[in-house]
Amino acid sequence: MSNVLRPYLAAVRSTLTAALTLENFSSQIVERHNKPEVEARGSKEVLLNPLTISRNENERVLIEPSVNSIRLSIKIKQADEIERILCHQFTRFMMQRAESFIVLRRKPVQGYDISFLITNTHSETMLKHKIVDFIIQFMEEVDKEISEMKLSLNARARIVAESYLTAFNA
Amino acid sequence: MILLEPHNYIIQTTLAEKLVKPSSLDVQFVDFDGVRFHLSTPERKTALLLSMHIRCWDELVKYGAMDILKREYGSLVAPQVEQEYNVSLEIDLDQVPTDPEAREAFVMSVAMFKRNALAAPFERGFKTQKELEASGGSQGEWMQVHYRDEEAIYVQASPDRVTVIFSTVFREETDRIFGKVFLQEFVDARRQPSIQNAPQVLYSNRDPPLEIRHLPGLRNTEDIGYVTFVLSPRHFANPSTASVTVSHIQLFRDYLHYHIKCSKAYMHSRMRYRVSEFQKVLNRAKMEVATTERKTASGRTLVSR
Amino acid sequence: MVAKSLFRRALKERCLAGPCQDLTHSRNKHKHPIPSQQYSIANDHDPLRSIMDTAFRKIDIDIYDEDVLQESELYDADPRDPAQVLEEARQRQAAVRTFLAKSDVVGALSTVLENAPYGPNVDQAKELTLQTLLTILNTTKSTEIPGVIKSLSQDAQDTLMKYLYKGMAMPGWGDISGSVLLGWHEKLTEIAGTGCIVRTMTDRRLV
Amino acid sequence: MAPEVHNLSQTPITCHAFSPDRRQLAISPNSNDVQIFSRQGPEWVATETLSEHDKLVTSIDWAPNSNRIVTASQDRNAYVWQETQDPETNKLVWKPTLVLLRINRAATHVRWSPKEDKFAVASGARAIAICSFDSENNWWVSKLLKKPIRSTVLSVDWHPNNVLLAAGSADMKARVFSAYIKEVDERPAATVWGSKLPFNTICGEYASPAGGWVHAVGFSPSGDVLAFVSHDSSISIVYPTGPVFNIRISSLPFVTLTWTSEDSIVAAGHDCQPVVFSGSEAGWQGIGSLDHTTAPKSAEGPRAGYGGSSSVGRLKAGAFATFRDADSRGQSSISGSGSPSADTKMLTVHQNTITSVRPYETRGGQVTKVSTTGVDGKLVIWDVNDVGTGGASAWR
Repeated sequence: MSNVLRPYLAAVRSTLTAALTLENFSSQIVERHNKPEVEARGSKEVLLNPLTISRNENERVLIEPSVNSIRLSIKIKQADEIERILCHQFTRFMMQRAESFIVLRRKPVQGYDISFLITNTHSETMLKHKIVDFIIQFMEEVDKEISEMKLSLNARARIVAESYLTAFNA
Repeated sequence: MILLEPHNYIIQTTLAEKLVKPSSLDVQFVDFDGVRFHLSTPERKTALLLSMHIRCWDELVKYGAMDILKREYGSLVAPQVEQEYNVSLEIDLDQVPTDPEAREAFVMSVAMFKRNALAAPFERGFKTQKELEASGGSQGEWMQVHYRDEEAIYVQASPDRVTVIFSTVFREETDRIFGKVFLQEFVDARRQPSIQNAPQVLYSNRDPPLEIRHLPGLRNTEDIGYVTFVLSPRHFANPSTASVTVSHIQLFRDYLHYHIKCSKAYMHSRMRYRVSEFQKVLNRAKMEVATTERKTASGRTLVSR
Repeated sequence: MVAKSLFRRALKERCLAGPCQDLTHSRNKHKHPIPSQQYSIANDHDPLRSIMDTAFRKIDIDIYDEDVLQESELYDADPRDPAQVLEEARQRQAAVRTFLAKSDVVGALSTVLENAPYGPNVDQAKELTLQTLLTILNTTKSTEIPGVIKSLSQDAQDTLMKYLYKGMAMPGWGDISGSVLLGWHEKLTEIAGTGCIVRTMTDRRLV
Repeated sequence: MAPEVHNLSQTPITCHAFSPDRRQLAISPNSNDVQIFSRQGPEWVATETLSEHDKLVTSIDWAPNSNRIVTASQDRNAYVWQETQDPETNKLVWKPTLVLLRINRAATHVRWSPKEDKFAVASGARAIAICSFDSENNWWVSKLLKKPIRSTVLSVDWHPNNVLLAAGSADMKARVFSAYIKEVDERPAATVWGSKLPFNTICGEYASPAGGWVHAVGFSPSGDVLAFVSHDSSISIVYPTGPVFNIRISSLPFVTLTWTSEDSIVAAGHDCQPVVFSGSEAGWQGIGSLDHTTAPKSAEGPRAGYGGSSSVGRLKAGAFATFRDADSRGQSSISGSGSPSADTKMLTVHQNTITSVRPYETRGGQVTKVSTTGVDGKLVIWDVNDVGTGGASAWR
């Protein structure tokens, strides 16, 4: 891990750990219902201040905590058009599999590429610190994956172009 | 397989097969660019009828496609065209040469049916270039071949070169961006010494090149791209190089899109792998449930998932 | 104007549902006073009808619940007058310059973090304080940071954490790089713990 | 002495309560049911399930003298359970009685009053139901404490005089109310909290220091001091006629607390370990954790409490499990490999949030042992005098 990335991920880790202090909280608005308050937004007092962690304008994480759920949204680095489209494809690919990624939100929060919705049920059935591990590992690898995909696309394009043009020499 | 082959594989194999063991037959199949074929034995087992439908047949005829087909296939070209098709070949299996090499050459030439039809504008371009060079004329007409719904090939001869312009549509944004990456490599690749002899490649997105801007029916939307190849006389100096060049350049559009699709498929498989790895990391967070082995009456183990 | 009067009645009842009645009950009740038959006899030429009968469904009735806590009730407001807050921020900025001239980072930080402006209507003072703070953060050598943080009071540490997150959430960034804030964040978390971050989330007195 | 650890459940334990003789235990396994466990030698064995609620059971209290259990649930109901003889089998079974709470949101917390003639139910209806038995009609009736509560009440605790009630709520306040019921209570003597105490008198209101929900409240054994923990990672100790101490902690928030003597408190919560605080009117401070397995903290910063450890021997044995884990988790129990940062393990006894801490053993008026249950399904019994000093710096 590069030295620039480390404090960024450390900040996300500590903020997420602090936010993952959830409890089972029954709705005050609707009888006999239990809703993720961060999505329902019915009672102001059970929503906490959203916090942003950022490396620069293009790489940020937004953590929106509440009493029984948190929303974590990531803006992934996109240096150019190719990275943008690859990032879009990758996140869409994941979000289509949201049932198996139980903590994934099907739609990102506006201004971000991918969002996670972690509820108290998740933090009860899973080990909290390992959920944190998952998010951190995701952030670490998604950047790497996108730049590797970009490299492989460029390499393929070069081979394809060269083989085609070489054939004119025959 | 990086390069695409100019002949039709189904014609090649079917014909070779039928030459060994004739039988009655009625198949329809397609090639690139929506070209349709119909291969049948309407009268007897040894008399094959191969018909072809090309979207831009009228344009090809205008640029001399019939001449080329007659040159290549001679009397095989049927006087009567099958309905719903543009051109037919009658192949009498009994008349095919028996010498193995000649037979193979014959089969291959039939398999190049579409390639030969589509060669018309290029061959005419090459011929015009020679004439212009000799007469010191200015420029030939723009030949347009609308071989796909929204895509076309433009060919023009000049005294010192033949210019071929492809218009191509990238339906999805991904295709457009991937296409840009590929075409940039086509432009850059010529800097390499080993391929400096290749035709010059130019690429423009959205706006058509100046040379053809006056032609009707051009689009300048975000999803369209124009690729220009400048063929110098050395690319068609003799009939065999000219033939290779024609076969090769015809397939440019299909070649490009084929590789864009391959890249997308590769990305997809990569993502699938990476996402399944993420899934494993998330699964590690789930608490281990102590599983006590349960057995059914028949002794099989129950597994809870 | 059947639809219109119906709408009024519905709205009135909702508003009057008041503190003691729970909303689900009142919601259920409203199903009854609007029998479907009355809809069918409503005047078809009434231009209001189509607008009204969908509009009332979208009224946020929850805002009429007096028990719901409002944003302003989540914390005690700053008793100071906005002009006074701004004046104090200016004075602190000057004091910080003096401290920095003596290379007293602890003094400068303690000063700027004390009585930091919070709440509405003091945006200018907030901006000024943030700028002053960022100057201090930018000019501190990274090796000095842990020592500086340890010398701060717990209150000052909590406020510093609020400013670090505020800085990172700024859209334009100004003249500070993310790595500086992240460096401070890392050291502050090491010393003040995750509890400090939790308090940044819970404390509605936003700086 | 090492704490006593019992793995009771595969599910989180929402709350727990011991029988007076500590031979039985009632828990809510994060479901609609209440499970009764009996001590058989060193083991706890599930003996009975009380199913009457139809939503999550949030709180259980077991009356030490009258041996009755009261349960509260998100289904808005409370039941009082009494052990009666079944006429057919002659076995003792728990029989429920429904309580008319008159609340329309979840019941979140329940506690018997010291004399066991009343109990208080906290609720999401921004009210507390004070329930007493109406012997004329043979049912439990309730009276609501409403003003000035503005949000869900998260916890309640009775003053030893059977009249005063402390409540913590999500509107970030801890309050002391009078829950005087004319028909039940004698006129109480004056306390530090006040002298004239009609129903719903507010004897004190204290805000959490940095806007945290008040998760738990507790009166000291004498009833003269109030402690509460809030979500802003703090614990506050209130002397109604003297100072209020706010101690901000550097770790995650506490959600539960219990007094062990007039000068000491055990609090626990999201940090997964019980922490002891001690002090007097002159001042309070954190002493340390009851959990000794914690590695020295602070140096690790945000990763405190977690450490890289190999997974060798931790997974279930057997070739099947090995391959299944390799497939679903990308983990191998043979080599214990994988990227070192990918596998962290908490070093505390509880592997997840502690949901409740309660007194377990009392000697000479002092609590000597406390019990904790947590989201990890564990019940742990701790010796409160066995305080580790390793982490003292974390609880200034």
